[in-house]
Amino acid sequence: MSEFEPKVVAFVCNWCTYAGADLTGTSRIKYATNVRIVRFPCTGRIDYMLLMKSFAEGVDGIIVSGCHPNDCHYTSGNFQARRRWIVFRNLCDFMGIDIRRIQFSWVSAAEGAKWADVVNTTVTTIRELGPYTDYKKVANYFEKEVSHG
Amino acid sequence: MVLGIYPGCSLKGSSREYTESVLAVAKAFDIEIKEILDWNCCGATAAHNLSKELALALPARILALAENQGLDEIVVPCAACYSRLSGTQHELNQHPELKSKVVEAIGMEYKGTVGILNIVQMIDKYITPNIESKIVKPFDHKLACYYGCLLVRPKEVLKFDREEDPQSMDTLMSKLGAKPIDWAFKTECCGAGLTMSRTKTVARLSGEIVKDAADRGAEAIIVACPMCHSNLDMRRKEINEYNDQKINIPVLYTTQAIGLAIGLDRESLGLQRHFVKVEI
Amino acid sequence: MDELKKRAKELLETGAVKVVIGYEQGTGNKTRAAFIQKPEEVSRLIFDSRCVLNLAVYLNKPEVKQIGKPAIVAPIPVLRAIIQLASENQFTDDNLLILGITPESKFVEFNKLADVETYLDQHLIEIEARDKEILEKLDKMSVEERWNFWVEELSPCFKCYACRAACPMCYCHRCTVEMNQPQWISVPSHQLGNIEWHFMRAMHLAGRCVDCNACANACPIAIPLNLLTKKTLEEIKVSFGGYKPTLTGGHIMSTFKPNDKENFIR
Amino acid sequence: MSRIGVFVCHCGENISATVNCQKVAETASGYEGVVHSVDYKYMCSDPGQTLIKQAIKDKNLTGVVVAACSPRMHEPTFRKACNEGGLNPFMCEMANLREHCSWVHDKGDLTTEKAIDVVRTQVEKVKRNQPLTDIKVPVTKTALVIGGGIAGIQTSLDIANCGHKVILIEKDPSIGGHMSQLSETFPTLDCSQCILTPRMVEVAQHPNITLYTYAELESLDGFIGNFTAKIRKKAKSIDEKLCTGCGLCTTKCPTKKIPSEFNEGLGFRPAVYVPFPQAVPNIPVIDRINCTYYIKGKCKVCEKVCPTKAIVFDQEDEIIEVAVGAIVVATGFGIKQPDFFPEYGYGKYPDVITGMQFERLASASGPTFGEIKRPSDGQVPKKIVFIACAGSRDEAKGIPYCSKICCMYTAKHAMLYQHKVHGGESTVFYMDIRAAGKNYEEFVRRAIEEDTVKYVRGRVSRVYEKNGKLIVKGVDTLLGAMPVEIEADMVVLATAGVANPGAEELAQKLHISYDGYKFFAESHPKLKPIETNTGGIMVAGACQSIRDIPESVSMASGAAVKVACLFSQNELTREPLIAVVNRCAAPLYSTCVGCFLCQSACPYQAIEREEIKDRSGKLIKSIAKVNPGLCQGCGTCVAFCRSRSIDIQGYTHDQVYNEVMALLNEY
Amino acid sequence: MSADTHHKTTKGLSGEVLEHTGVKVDKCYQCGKCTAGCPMASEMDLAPSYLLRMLQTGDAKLEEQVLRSFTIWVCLTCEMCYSRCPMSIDIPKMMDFLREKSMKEKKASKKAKEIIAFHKSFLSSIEKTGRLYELGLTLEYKARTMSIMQDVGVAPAMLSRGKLHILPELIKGRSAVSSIFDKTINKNKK
Repeated sequence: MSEFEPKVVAFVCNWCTYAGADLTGTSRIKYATNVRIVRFPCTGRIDYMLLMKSFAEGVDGIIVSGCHPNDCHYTSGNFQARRRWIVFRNLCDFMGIDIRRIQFSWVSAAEGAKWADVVNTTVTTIRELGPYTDYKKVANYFEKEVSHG
Repeated sequence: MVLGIYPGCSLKGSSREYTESVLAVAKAFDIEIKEILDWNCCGATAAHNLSKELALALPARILALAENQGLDEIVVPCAACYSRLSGTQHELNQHPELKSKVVEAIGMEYKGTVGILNIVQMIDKYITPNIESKIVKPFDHKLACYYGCLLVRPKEVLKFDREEDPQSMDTLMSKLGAKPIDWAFKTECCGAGLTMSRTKTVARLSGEIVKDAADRGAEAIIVACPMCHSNLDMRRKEINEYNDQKINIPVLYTTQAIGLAIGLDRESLGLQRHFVKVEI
Repeated sequence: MDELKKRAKELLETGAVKVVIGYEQGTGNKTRAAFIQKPEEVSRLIFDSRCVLNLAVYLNKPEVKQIGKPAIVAPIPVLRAIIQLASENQFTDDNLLILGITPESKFVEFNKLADVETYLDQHLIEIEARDKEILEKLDKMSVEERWNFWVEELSPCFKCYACRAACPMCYCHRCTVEMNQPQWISVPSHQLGNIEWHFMRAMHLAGRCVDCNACANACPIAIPLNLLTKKTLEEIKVSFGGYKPTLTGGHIMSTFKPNDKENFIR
Repeated sequence: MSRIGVFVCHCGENISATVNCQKVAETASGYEGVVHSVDYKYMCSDPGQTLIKQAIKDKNLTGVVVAACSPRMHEPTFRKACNEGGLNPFMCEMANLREHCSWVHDKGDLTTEKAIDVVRTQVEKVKRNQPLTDIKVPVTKTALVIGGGIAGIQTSLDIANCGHKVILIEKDPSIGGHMSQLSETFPTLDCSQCILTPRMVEVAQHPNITLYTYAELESLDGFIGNFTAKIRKKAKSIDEKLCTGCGLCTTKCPTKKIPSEFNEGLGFRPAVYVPFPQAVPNIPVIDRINCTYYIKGKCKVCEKVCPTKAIVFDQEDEIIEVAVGAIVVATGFGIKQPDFFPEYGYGKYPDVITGMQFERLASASGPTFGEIKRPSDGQVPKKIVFIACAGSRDEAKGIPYCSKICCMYTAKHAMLYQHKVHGGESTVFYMDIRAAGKNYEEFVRRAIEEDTVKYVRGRVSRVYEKNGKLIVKGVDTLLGAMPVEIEADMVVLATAGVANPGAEELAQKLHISYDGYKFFAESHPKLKPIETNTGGIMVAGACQSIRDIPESVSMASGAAVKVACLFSQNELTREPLIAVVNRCAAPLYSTCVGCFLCQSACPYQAIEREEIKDRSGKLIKSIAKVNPGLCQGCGTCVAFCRSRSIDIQGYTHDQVYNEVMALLNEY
Repeated sequence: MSADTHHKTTKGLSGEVLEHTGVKVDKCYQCGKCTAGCPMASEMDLAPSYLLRMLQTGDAKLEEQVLRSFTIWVCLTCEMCYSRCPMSIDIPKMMDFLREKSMKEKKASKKAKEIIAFHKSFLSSIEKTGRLYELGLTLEYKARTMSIMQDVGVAPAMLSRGKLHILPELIKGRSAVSSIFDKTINKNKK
């Protein structure tokens, strides 16, 4: 087996981080290929169960990113989200879910370089942490992988 | 109140009066000063001109000694040593790989946690708050506060006063009853490291400084660095030759000015050791 | 207790309420809920330390609603649940009478929900010292140890949903676990599904849980699942200054402060 | 059964240079439900769009995935194409292979794999898309223009001349902005006020324009076509209906020595004042911070002398609520102030001044009536130094960008100086001369060749004062970096243009984006330079980035056209990507349990209460209901709902869940 | 693939400067502010900004000229250039590197003989005693430069004011200090 390539999924809002990631592209700033971006209208829409399901499906790291405080296109979706994240993250930690694998960030539409940096540092962190075998074991992930061929 | 001190070589030799005045003033304010034992030279200009690793290792040993001796905070009266020590601490904190190299070279444990104060910071922190009641003879003179290069630059390392037109010494002198003047050479270089090898250069650079202070009516130049002091004071003969003008304004250390204001004995402040007579 | 019985009887006699929900002796040493509809049956009512069911859970059940206006025997956790449910628009002053029981087992009747809320100001949710100790112990563990702890604790769960049935805050007509498009929670009671279920339950209760422990008491295999909700209660206290059920002022998780503090967002 | 078409775009070589587009299309053709999968050079071109339309017809497609650029770029294009091909536009999704893939990764298998993954997620998503119809909303045909500088004036006049109502608000007592402060304008040297003031008067007299000066935006609600703006009209302490603008109060006011903002601190004004003689409206305001009456409780000289009894000391701020359909933000720029140039002694030496201060000195209406005199002693400077890039192109000072207008105005200043001070010597220290504009380069050459302005290529390190002279230490980099020292009488700094201090706060009120320098962000740097990311809000002039007058005016007219286009419709269509509460058969009616916690989470008060009753009118249950006119589609309620009874169209649970699953199952 | 693989490497002396000091020569846009403020510019053979331009070219001849320049030795490290540089280019740090390299490759300018001699004498004093022995330094420096008569006026005056010690102060950790020298500046000599 070759070197471990982390699977990272990013849940981002449409107005700031998705646009910021567009700017990363427009500016031709390179970053790791390991990330897959899922677009939401707002961080307020991001369902924590999707994060749980992602781990269950074998993801090694997660990025959740949206507009900086006060910059939300919808005024306060990010504030609502932030409160939820605080509790969510704490509960994850309490249940022994490795919160180093979940990176929250604010990346504005102007921060193309920051997006690249967030992705790269997250991928590096996850690479160092290795595959999320604990969760995968519980999810019978390895069996699944075999069955998928 | 216990404070470590790194005197540095000049303060043990050519700038004895600086040490004397620092200790005299500290004593007057009940600050116990503990010298770092067995300290070595910081390497000054020579080391960083010739070897980066040496220039980091020498100060690192000093800081490691201070750590070993349980000192949390040290004062470094010499601005040049202050710059080397702070610079080293900054550089090693930023670059772990350099840190391990240096630790290897000095053969000692080094954490990089000692607080490093320059003389003005030390005064601001421990002396200024209690100074008003101690002043017996307001230092009522027009003064040119001379900061030199290494007290304020570079700011991201030292995080002290602003780089252009700094104010900390001026504020301090005002508290002694002095009138600091606005002048143009607060942070211009005196020639420092070239004092012996290019005396003419030093005469030019220091000459401009002394002349501007004199032109604007300063009665004394206040310094916080033994290198600046020796260039402006001991090189006065060359300076006057360069300017073709005899300028007699004395050069005092901040601590000497404080000492005079709180009525300490002139001898104890080492004023007799100056080349340019101190008659204020 | 006599006072309470007397009042319950009165209420049923005058027809002010159609049913009094209280506790009665169950089988063995257990107590159970009693639904008294006839004045002569009020003698069945009891109250002691064994009465840990949160009776508020019945207020939302269609079968109970059908009977008509209830009066409910309400020790502190039940009072809290009532206020929380009222804040969630589940009932108003008009359709409920509250026969309160103080921590000293004294009877106190509340005419209005607002009075209950005022009363509860003196009885804020406090995690018991014993539980706090356990939480601290878990906090001190490494992530791996905590993970193993929970995997082990939750593995035997066979998804009987007694916890859900006992919880007054779980009153959805269709629970997320019963959804299959999409299938949020794996159906079989294997480790993953169990973790997902209990995690989600704790998140749904964040800022709503009244710390009555009914869920843990109901669990047939004694999983300490109330630790999860207790942890969120603690977190809410640390991060948002605590929570108390309130009729006004919004829900702790559906409101925010622009200066909510966190230290993990880049 | 889904019949999905996948269209992979090469975008010339923008995508195909690093992604194997053919492989992406081939792989996608193997997915369940995909009946058509092709790659093509330019999907957005006419033939590309025709490919999609044709395939929809030929293959009877039920969903389309276009794998191309960012949906923020071309989603509308392809949705329109699908619509024209006979497919509901919302049955089309885009996979972002360019901005999020080909442009940010190198050529290789991993990049192509990522592209394949992204396409697969969109295939799974689009399978679950539902046909949607646009929402129609009415348009309020009144525009709000924020800022009364030249951009705000121009855009107001243009919109008003199209026959629409305009509300123009300006934070200062008069409109006119920076342009009213200028002496002459480059490259024609015509008098700034002479060309500006007629426009200002036109604004005041236009029947379609309502002007509020000394007024700021308090808050903004709503959305394109239907905004509600609250405007704070600050108390002028003057009854505007009674005031005739006679100016008696301003001449009699005993507090006269307040530094004049209009004259950049080089002159004085009284406490009750009009900023400048040609102000519009010509109505004074009382500056309460400096007025003796407000400080000490007595004086009232103005009240005594006012012939029309127009002074109202206890006037209060007024909040005016207006309904508008579009907004143009034209709040201009700011200028870096003292302390920013300690090495040049700005703020310390009175004769080191900013370019804007020089404008006031050179202006016939300025404090010296157009004579160039030193602020310190009133002497005419014999030697003057202009320092270009004072702050601009200076990363260390946080302004790496070029302020664009300085090269030109510095040439103008030097020219004006040479015209006004005969025998004077002027030196310009510059780094590059950026004179790209009609007649600009010629203008700079004129300054050098005809007006004998000395240009020295190099930056000044330091300015200090000695014996009444300003010693300027510069360098001539064209002479092998030779140090140059000039003893000047006056130094003018071509200070960097920056965003207005309140820009960030205003952007947050408007919910528009801004860049790292706090300039407002346009929707697209090339193709949508006037629109913001928030529908119905445009930007004009220097609030978006530093601009000169002709550029600001063109942009303002452009913004006016955008507003007029919007107002040419009676109804707007909005994307139907809004939340809905589910409904189902009795006895459940909806899984919503009516806890209404979504109500407190909704930023738009869009959640209402719906009562379900039986035939006899008896209440069965109360459930949440979304007002489609108010919902903006953020989805905060969706993630909050425990029973998952509320969902958001376009990002439904079913869609996003399967998107994520598709990503991970194979990934 | 990681992001690092995209790092472009600069060749030549400017590449070495970047590698050893983190100073990016390419950031310089030749505004000359460093030269304008440099107290030593008038004594330099290459102005600081000019030197940066030479490095930018990557031309081997010009790079050689930089290493052989007097400028790098006469630079006082007063940090004035760095503090005012609009692009925050740490010229003093770069100068330190250039000096070290110039020394190693024996390219030091002849004009800098005295300056280098002084630095060497200084370090030799520290190496031997751990601290600076000013009289010893003066004597050794004089010997190195054969300028016995220079400063004859100052030394006696210093002695009479108690500013010069006749004997060096020796620290206990002398061997520790000389071992630092062995592991750093002298490591390639032995």
